[in-house]
Amino acid sequence: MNAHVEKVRSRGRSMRARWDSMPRQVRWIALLALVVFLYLLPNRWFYINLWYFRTMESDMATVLFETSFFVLLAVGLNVVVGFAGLLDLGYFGFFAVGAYTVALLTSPESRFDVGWPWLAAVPAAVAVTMISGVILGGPTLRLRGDYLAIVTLGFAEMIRLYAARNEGIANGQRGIPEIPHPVPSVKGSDGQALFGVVDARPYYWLTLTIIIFVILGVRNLTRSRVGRAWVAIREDEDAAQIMGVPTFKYKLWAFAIGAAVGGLSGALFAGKQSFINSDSFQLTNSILVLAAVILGGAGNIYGAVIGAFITWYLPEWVRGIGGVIGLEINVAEYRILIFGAVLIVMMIFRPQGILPSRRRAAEFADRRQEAAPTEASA
Amino acid sequence: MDFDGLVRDFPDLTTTGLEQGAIYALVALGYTLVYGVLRLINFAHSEVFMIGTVAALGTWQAMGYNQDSSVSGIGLILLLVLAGLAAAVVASTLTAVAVERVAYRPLRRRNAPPLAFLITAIGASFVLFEAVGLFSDNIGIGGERGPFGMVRPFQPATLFSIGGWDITNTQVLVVFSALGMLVALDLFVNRSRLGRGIRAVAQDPDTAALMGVNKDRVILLVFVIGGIMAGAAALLWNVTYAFSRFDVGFLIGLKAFSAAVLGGIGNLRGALLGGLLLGVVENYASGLFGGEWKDFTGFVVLIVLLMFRPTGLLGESLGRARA
Amino acid sequence: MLLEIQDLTLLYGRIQALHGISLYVDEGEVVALIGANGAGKTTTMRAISGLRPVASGKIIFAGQDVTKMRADLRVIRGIGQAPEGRGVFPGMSVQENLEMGAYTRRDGAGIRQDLAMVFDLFPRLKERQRQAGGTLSGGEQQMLAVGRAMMTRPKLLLLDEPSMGLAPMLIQQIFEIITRINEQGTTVLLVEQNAQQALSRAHRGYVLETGAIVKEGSGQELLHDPAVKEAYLGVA
Amino acid sequence: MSEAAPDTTAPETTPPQREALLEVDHVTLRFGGVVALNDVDFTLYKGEILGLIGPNGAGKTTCFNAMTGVYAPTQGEIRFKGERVSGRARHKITRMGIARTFQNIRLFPEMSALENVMVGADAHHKASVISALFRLPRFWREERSGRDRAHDLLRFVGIERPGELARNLSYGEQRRLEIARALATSPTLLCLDEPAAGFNPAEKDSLLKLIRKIRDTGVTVLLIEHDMRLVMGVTDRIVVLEFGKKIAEGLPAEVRDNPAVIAAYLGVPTDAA
Amino acid sequence: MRQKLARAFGGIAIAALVFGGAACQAGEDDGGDSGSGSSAACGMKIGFFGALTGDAAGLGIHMRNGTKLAIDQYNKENADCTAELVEYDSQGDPAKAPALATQAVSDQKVIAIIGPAFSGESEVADPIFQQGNLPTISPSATRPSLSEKGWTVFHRGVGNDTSQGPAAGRYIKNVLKAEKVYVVDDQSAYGAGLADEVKKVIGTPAGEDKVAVKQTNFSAVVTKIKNSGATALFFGGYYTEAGLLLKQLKGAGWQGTMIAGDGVNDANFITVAGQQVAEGTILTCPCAPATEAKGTFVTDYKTAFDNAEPGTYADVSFDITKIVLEGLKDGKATRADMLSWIKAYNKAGTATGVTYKFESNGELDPTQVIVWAFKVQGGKVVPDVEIPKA
Repeated sequence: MNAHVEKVRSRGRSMRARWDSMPRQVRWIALLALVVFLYLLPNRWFYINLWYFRTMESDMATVLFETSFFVLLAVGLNVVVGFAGLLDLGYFGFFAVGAYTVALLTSPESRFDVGWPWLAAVPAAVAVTMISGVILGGPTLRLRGDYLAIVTLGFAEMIRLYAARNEGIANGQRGIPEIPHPVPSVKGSDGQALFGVVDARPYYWLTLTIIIFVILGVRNLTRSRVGRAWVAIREDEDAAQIMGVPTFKYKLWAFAIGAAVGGLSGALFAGKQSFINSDSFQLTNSILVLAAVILGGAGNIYGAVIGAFITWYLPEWVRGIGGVIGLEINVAEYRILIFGAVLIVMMIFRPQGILPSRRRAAEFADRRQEAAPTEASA
Repeated sequence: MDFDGLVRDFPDLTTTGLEQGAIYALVALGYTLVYGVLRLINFAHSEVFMIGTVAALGTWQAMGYNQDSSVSGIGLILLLVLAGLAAAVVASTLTAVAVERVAYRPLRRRNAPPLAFLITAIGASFVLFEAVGLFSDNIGIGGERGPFGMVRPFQPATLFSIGGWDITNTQVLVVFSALGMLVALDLFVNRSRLGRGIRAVAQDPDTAALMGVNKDRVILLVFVIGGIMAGAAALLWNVTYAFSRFDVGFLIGLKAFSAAVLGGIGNLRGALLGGLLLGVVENYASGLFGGEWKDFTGFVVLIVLLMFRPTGLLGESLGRARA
Repeated sequence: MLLEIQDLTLLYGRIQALHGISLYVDEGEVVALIGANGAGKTTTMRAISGLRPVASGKIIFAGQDVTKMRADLRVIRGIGQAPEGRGVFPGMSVQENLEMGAYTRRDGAGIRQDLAMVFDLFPRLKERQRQAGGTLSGGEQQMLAVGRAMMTRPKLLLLDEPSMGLAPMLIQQIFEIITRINEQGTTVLLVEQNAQQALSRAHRGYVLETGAIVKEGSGQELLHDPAVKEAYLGVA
Repeated sequence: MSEAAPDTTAPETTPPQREALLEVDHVTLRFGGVVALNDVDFTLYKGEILGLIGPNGAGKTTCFNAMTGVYAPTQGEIRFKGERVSGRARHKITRMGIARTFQNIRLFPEMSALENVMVGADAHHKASVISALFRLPRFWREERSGRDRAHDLLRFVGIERPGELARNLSYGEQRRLEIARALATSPTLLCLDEPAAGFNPAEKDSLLKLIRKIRDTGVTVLLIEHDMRLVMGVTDRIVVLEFGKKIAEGLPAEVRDNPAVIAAYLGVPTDAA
Repeated sequence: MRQKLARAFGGIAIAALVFGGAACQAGEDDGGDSGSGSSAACGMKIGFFGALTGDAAGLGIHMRNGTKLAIDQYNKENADCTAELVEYDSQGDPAKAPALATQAVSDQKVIAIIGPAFSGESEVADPIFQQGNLPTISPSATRPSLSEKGWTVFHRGVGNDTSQGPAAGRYIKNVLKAEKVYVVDDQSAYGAGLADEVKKVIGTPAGEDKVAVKQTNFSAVVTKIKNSGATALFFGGYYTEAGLLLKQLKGAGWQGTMIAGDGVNDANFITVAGQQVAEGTILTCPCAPATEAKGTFVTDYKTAFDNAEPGTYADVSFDITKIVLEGLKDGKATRADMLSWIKAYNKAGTATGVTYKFESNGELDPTQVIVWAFKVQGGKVVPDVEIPKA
């Protein structure tokens, strides 16, 4: 087994090396091609030719949209967990805050009934989640890792429990319907609103575009004193402080930025969904986002993207696989089981994640080698 | 807010809260022990508990009883309780050990970082509860993902009352078993040779190895103890609630984990204190604000307490709070 | 030869901490390993006791290759260690700490006897028998660590900086105890910064510099070697 | 290495004006029942290199930690440029002008050498999250100047591979990188905690030169070191601690001949004279 | 059990195959024209939309099974012209609904949807079905407002919360004549909706409280109910919580009667509560008492599904699926045809005894909505009385 592991690992390393050694232009063109591919992906004429890549039993474009808001969540959580090293088990709570803010501000059925357009509610949602991140982070970021985990988890549960109340402003399971779609004035080719009910492609394109901008933003941050401060805090908080890093301030920033991205994702979700209720904010989702980030490789933006893609897309894809290979059994029924097993196997064989950051990859290699002797006898 | 109601119901809310809290505490011990030794939140522990409840039920059904059977005679009751206990403890322990072997040990061998453990734990948890959910109709004790109704070895009845406080037989059994097990565990950890080994690994794994402590064996032992406690909790759960389902571990696990943190994770007595406190506080909150605030209040208490006592009520660490 | 190390290399991350160290310890000897802070003394000790994996080379103890053996099994084979920084279990009483030393032993009578011996060697520990390890002073912790290592009844006792943080009088005392332990038949490998004391008590010694052995010889030879004198004995 | 010549260097580098930079004013520090520092009292003057020596466990590092704000003294106080140090956030103490290295290297192992130094340089940068996010002019200005400064410092301490992850640098490079990182915070006082640990004589030599070079740039240096040769060779004055107490203070030559120091530090008086 | 396990291992093996990068050939089955020649429409698909995995699966699976039973029986009788069941497993999560609904809409062979099971997912999925003109009949989404959204494709095979709730209230008031009634709901849209309607009829209750879905320890509520002196308890919610609550209530010595809606009218309720505890509980249902036809449904169901008791709404699902199947038999091969078939339907279901006739907004004709009270007796749910309208 070990030999195999080594092989897999070295393969990963050499691919990275090959990528790094490519000329800058080639890398840019490859990235550009990837982006074009992603924009083309939800078109049926395009994905139908992609062999078994597409989802068989749920609509590809919609699944892509759902995957994309999940990817956005992972990118946001990666700032918190991957860069600043803060274990957040309740990240979905911010998603819920964002979605509910939009719903409350836009829906005619909400108890506020202010009827804002979606576009105006999005900045408000981002601001509200950011503030909620600061409110949560302020008193709790001084706690150590595992305690922070339970506090954030508790926060997400509190939001869900509050939302589940019938009497609360979130309307419980009855939910808030009639959330307007984004920009109804923009018409598609058929004269209908571009952001409609059935066709998920515009939502996907919108989210994809936002993801690209968020990634650029996060990249800008990580390649600045902010990102350096985050990594320094993650590596050695005391040393960072002694080097003049105001650690609390930067942890709070990481939390707030992560929260804002989560809220943005929630706002997009609410805009597409046009109805939200407490059923969409289960604790499992928080855990899934975290799993996505770590599976992909914490600390690497692209790792988080890939991890999130796998975490959301894989189970949807597995739904249809029974039919594809002509099996009697309903694979869909087992997809959570399969996903659980995949998590275990992946982590055993690649504890650094699928696409770890360059730094992390080195660290993991060294950690393995530094494991104390384990043999029972000579 | 219903102050009158709270005052009126205070005795009952307290006793039933303690009963629930005792079960939280037993499950919390599993979290706290593993955390104390491995610095790891064993997310799959909730499923260890769940499997215990299923196993006890399955055994009773195999013995020919179902939820409608009436059981009489002290001998038969004792037999059922012991058989259920044995089944729950064995099943929970085996599950705990299997989780350690499959999900944790390979990572330890590779010296993987803590986050990787978290993810395999989550994976193991998914696999376990999905497996039970999917195959529960095959075990013959419930429909697919359905609830399992349970036989009760004995019906709850008021044992005695002091003033307005009615104390039932299940409450006595649950609270005293939990206390007894905790005392036994406390003695084991603090007095026995193996217990010293556990504390040594918790306090300084390297030096413990230099004393000839086999870390793997201690870890295994810790999972076994956690499994035994979860199995016992599962039996007490069955006696009290007579119910199980594939997802029953989730909420208990969350509560027990909170209880462990509340008391100071890694601290055995803290787990008991945290469990009982959480059970009682939840009940009072239900009485005062209404049932929908029960879980909400639990988390509020946890968060507020952590702000003022960042390491829980009794402070963390196995054995470190002692002496 | 009780312990033989052949061409041992060890890595910390990508950094080579030991560059092919070879040394041996004969039964009944006191061997001192001296060198500056960071020269690799503690790393060597941790490799011998199995707390660090080695990159290459061999560790042979009592004729058996233990290079890849788990640390706890090496203890059973007879390698006892008082680690650097003492490694006292802070939450355990002095008595419990000492009993931890006898963790692998089942001979109740022998354990009681050794306990008495340790209390005899360190009367101070007897006074503090019920006190938690974490509340002891530095010197007391050092005594406890040495006493605890004795409780494993080692064939080879590894002592990592036993004089660290001790007052001169205590240093004197602890080295006397080391000599006594040795005279009672325990082989000792000693890592020390206090080269003066270590070399004057040791049968043989090795000088370690940036992960390699640069000198070896009898204790007296090294003690009077001008280069050693200048570098490690603080004599300018 | 040739004969160390403390006597020739010490007098001419002793600053004439003796302006106090850091005052350790009768500091006592207790942990639980253990007294780690006991009424320690000394002053560090601007521009000097002060050696703090003592046997392992004597309280040097504790003293150091108290000066850099890690611990607050139980009694007494520590003043830097006349201002109290304890009670301030640690990053503020750094910005006041105290920088330090660690006995057991504490770099950010998964950052490149350059990034490590830039973290230090960032201590005096002002670019906000917003300007980093949108790459505003201030960000570019600071980033560029920080990068240049980091490169300069790496060259100054002699590290050739700025892009290498810190964990992959050699041991000696890591030690020097710590110094560069500390210098990047533009300190007036640089505290070095056993910078020569694990060095061979040649490396110690170059370190000695580096410390002098640092002092020549106007930075006051506090040096904790075991290696007597290095201490004697580079310091202007020496303070000796034992069991948390100051037992001697003075010029290197005085300290070396102090019988109490010899007893405490060198263990056996007869042999060390 | 062996069969299921073999399926599972098969599943894992396949997953391994798939993740290993290996894949097999498969044909496209999209598009295509609908059935051919004969009068019956052949090869069409009927979608079931609801939770089959996840937290809410316990409810969804029984409905799926009811649907499956109807289709299997149909296929047995019409072996040469079958219909296919397609499962859309929403996990009860509105977030998962759109992709599945859009997929269903895009597959022209899907001619009708049984579901969506819950009101929440209906809010999200029904607009999509509406755009695809794909008719839906929900066996269980009872939120009243669903019929007010102008969805022409929407139908439900049960009365909404406003039909059953008042009836339950009237039963408590007129038949039980309970003075002190405690009202508890589980905060679900269904449970709280029912409880609200009941409260409207009975006036101020002796006390009220809320619990959470998946809650297992009800000690605080039990204490309150016991000490309130209430002789009757109305519970709005589903069978698991109802069973546990009642069990703990009786365990604490409470002697009163529990009344609950069709979410509790499920064999599992007695399983959870136990026969002794459940005895005497009143369960309302917007359905008629057991007919002879219902008798075969139960035995058929048990035969088909490993002797499992048909759960809540399994019978409704069975009946409404038959509406669609009869349409297929009648040659309705397009969604538009099927929609008008459903709209014109007027016949009693064999499993529930309810006459299915829909109003233009998709509600079951109120004159057809009969609400019966059932009683748990000797471990069985037996009909008690039909609750008169107003």
